[in-house]
Amino acid sequence: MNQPPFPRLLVANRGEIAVRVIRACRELGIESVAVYSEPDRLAPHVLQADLSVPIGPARATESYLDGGKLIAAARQTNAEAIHPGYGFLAENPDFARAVGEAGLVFIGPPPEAIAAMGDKTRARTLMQDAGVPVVPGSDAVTGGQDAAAAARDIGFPLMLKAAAGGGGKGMRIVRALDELEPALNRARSEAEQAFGDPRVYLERFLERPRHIEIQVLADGFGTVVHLGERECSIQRRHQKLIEESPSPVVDEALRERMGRVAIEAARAVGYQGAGTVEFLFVDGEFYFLEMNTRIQVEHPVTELVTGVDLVQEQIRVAAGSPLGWEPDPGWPLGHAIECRIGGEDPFNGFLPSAGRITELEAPAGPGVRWDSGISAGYEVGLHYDPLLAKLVVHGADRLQAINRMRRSLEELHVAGIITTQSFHLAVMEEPDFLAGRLSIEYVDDHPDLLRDADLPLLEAAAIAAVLLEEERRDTPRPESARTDGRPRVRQLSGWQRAGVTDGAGWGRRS
Amino acid sequence: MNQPPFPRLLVANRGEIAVRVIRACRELGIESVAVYSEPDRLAPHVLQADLSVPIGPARATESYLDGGKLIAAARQTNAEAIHPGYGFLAENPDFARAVGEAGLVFIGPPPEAIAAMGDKTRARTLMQDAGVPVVPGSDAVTGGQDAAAAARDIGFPLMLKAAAGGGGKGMRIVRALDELEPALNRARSEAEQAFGDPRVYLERFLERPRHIEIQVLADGFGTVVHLGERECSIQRRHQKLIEESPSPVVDEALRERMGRVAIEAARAVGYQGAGTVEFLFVDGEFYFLEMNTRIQVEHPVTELVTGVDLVQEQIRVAAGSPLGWEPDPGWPLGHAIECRIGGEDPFNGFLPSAGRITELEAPAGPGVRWDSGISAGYEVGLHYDPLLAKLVVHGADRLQAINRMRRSLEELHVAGIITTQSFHLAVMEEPDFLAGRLSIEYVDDHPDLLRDADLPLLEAAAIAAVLLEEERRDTPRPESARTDGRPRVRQLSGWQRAGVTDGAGWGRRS
Amino acid sequence: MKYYVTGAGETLLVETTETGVRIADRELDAHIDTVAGSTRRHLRIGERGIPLAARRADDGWVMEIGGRVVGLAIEDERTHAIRELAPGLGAGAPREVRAPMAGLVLRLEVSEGQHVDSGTALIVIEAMKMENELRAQGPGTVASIAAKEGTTVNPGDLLLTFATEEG
Amino acid sequence: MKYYVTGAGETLLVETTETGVRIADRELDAHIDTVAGSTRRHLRIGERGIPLAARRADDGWVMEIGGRVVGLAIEDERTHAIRELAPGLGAGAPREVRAPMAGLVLRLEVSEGQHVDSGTALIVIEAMKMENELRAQGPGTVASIAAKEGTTVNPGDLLLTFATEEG
Repeated sequence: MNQPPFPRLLVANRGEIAVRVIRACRELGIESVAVYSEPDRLAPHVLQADLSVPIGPARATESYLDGGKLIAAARQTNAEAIHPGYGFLAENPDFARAVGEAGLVFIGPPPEAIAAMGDKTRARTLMQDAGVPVVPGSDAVTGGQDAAAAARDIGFPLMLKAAAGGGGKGMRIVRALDELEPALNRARSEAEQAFGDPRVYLERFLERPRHIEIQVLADGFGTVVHLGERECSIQRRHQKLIEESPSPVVDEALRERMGRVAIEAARAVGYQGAGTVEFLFVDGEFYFLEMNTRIQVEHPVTELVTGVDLVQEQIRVAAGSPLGWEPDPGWPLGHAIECRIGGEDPFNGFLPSAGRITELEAPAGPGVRWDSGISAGYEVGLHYDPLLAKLVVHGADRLQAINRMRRSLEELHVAGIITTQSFHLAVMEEPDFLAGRLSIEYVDDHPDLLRDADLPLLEAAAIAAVLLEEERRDTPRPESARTDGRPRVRQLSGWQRAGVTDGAGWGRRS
Repeated sequence: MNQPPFPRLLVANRGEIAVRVIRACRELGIESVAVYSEPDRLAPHVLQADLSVPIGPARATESYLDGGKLIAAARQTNAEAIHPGYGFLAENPDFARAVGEAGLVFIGPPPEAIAAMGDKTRARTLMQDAGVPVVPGSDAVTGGQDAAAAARDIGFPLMLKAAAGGGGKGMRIVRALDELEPALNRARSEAEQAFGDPRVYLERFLERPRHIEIQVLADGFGTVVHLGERECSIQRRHQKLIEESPSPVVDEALRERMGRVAIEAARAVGYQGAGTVEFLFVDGEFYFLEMNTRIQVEHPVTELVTGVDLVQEQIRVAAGSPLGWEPDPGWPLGHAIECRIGGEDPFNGFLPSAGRITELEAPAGPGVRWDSGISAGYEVGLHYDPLLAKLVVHGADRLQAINRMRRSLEELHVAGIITTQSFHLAVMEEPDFLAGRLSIEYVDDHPDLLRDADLPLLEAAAIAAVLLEEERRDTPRPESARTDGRPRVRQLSGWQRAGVTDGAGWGRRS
Repeated sequence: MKYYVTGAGETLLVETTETGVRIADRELDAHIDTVAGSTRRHLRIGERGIPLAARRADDGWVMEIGGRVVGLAIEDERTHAIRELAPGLGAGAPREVRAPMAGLVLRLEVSEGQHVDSGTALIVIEAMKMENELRAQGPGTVASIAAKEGTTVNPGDLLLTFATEEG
Repeated sequence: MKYYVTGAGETLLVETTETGVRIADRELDAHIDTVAGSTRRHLRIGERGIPLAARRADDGWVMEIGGRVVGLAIEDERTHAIRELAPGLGAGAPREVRAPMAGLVLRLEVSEGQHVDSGTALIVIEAMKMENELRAQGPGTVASIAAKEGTTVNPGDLLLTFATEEG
């Protein structure tokens, strides 16, 4: 084995991304240090790490979000570097700075680059100056008149967005001038609540755009490369559900054009490490949306079509190594698709499903990658993100990848909790998806994806239930006698498990 | 989905290769039919198939080797084609012919090609005529004088080999003339016993050659392509244990040369489908060994470095499709390694280990492929081949692949039976393997690979045992009281589980 | 024996026979096996194999089949007949609304005695940092409320009872 | 409490303390957890985690650690002392040779009363279509033979007993 980039590295995260980073460390000969909150004492990322340190109670603000505890844990175990994963403190410039001030290496870009991209209006200005196309829009507006003037320039419909943040908070569509002032007031108040910063700006509203993003990688010697695009249009409430690479609408020329722009965007903020430049794409034009200054959930699809281990490269570059290789003109190799397997019930408004995983059989075989943070016996709690695992496939072309994903989803067996498996299966058979006709409205445009089991499936289930029922009745039951004649299940089922038997009744509040 | 090559296909096999073929069928939209012997009623290949048919008792001659039953099962289920996998009837020309005569498609080469390659002396002659280099040797010899004359031409040491078969049966090394006649008599008698054919021929004995083979693929329109090489030198008693692609000693020029020869070999017998031309390689020269006229166990390493699904292509070609693509000049892409996970105890002379698999956690994550025929709860019997699963990894280069294999082997957890996992782990750290210094004597040349656990590991195990023992003694034990003071485990362990505690005591007879 | 199986809004009549089952006038050769040490089952209908996982619920089965989870209630013929002969037995009787997950009761949106329509929000539970709203499945009157704002609940805990109306 | 742990030809002395264990003059902060519903354990020595799987055998533990399987016999201090004070207790006593797998007894290579050297073939069992030969671990005399040619045996079945000699 070559000299490892660091002797020891602390992973400041949990779940599948912590397992992913620990695997990269093992392959690089780096000792990994896991951190864990109380309920995570025996979580998969702890079992796989070389060392582990407890950092507090379940509540993330007192454990995974407490930068002081993470840095103390790194010092206690003599770790030289901290990998933040995604989420938690991954895009917090103060944490990145504190890590550096503690004499440790932060596996990510310089704090200034995180800060520059974190402020959405500042990032817009920087990008415009760097020649990166942005959605036509305004700077932060101060009041109704200011906003009305900007709105006339931009035209309707338009979008109000919080300057300080993302994720849908403080966002409002405005379709006419008379809607503007009330929408502005609401958006400012939401932004103040969510980010402690009421600043709002205006952008042209794009109808049914695609979400297409470019992966970039930069070393400390001025080399910045791109590794092609990912299409992530299939989202629900701004959360990506399915990603693929290449995009069905990106050809070599467009990839080159978007890649060049993404590299310019990264250079404009002095970027280092792995990052993603997100664009909205509509009518052949692409517009800068934001840059994520960290490894992303969906990085495996890029790894499969390039053969590059992005997490290993991220660590190597942070250790001061030059990239030392060139993107291959043959990329992308084949086609990759990722489905995010969440602990959520897709027929029940994506209601979170917690509990002990009693059985787990992961899909396997040709072209299948399973990145998970769960195992049989693991208790899925309600404290953290419901992402349990990522099922990723690689095929020679998009059709083979889709067929492989369907086959893999059919193989997956998780008992004890409900997952999004069935939603993904429905998408893999849906004609617009098969044809590559996607937009960020895809899920809302296809309500049938969330319909119930069809009759042949139901007939098979009914036959199985009757055969099992006869078997059960033939077997002595010592524990509980049968109850009276009232069919309790039927009565309760409409209420207890709404959606499974009687149509969806639960939903998350938007 | 495109039109499937066949509506329905019967898989005349069991275990991991049956699962592999069924997965290919699912991805091609073909309905799969599994066959099963009595103990395999709930085996993984049966659970994954669309249909299944019982074909008799455990004994293979009355089930998986009974061609009549297999053809009857295909007719009963209206399957149009039969995939034989490897082993069992895969290289039986009579079965291939009977399948065709029953109006079904045999997924494999024409019976004549199987027969031509199955007769080793005939194959030698055919290959020589086609300009394929063979190990200098003789035709079948009829008696001692005949043999002595041939031996003088070839020189010592030399090898006696059965004309009718392979797998080490009827093979004898002869180092001097006076050893020739007794060795000839023994080899003839072994060959007669094993193959019902006493014919034996002579070949020059090569010292420490490598085993390197070329994958070929041929359609019904005269197109034959090669997909590069696999190095399979790590063997034990002619059974491959670890395979990789590319070979550490094959460069582009040699690959091209060996590939051209392999294509000629295939053309010489009118080959169609997927096949493998095996060579011995020593001192920069390669010699034809044999051609396997079927899909091979180690095909996944080629799939990973080419992106071609060999089983799907095999089925497509058998259905009459042209190959329709060219080998890519960029092949091989990265580096792939396969470890065969057998139900055998490597510290105990590879003694077979049967029983119920009570827990199974397969490795996963980036670059890991797991092809298996087992699952948790599955009972491993002693009726069939001990190959349980194949762990295959893909890395950007050989070093990354090795590190990934070690990481994956550390993740694998199988409870209930002993597997070859620990042997593979030892190889992944052995300096000759790391340096790519391989030969078919590798296992015999490295007896330390089979040594016992070292002290740090033993200390950790002892600490764990003591902590668990205290926990156990603190817990009431209703079932059995402690026995007298004699340390029974210690006394028995040397005998019951020889090798684990007192050095190896069991071995398979050669 | 005849069984009435209800799930996903459908009720199917399934009769067991010597060799399998009869369903919708079709005679099927059907058998089911259990994979040792798991909830996995293998249903065979003729030569066709259908993998599924099954676990027993109060008076029925929860099935995982084709990547979907389906809850099925089963009544045998006698039970079904008794219920059919006693019309209105279920109507107007209190229906229980139970917590489908663990979480914090954020808000009660209704009060006892209140009449609600289908779709009316009843209660909001916070879990996984999201607010999850339980809505009425049909019209009815809230009979009693067991849940308290600010308390945590476990799956299956009674939240409120609800008297539904016919229709 | 002190324990003598024997495995892979080594005997280690391990003492449990308030906070962990003492081994080879080192005090270690050691704890072990069981992963729910499995044989998997997580041994922590200080911050270091060592995953392993453990199941109880007759009078010890079988450990899967670092991809290896190790059988460990455990004696506590008292048991160990009693055995040490009674020298020769084990010597010359009959030792049992048991079947390590299921299979068919193909051949007995020795007879009762026969003296054998280390490495002498004792019995051949066919399993997985391979012949597997059991050889003597040390010199001794075959005391009795329980296995019969042509019969099948299960793992743990007594095959023969064997009186070993010192040395």
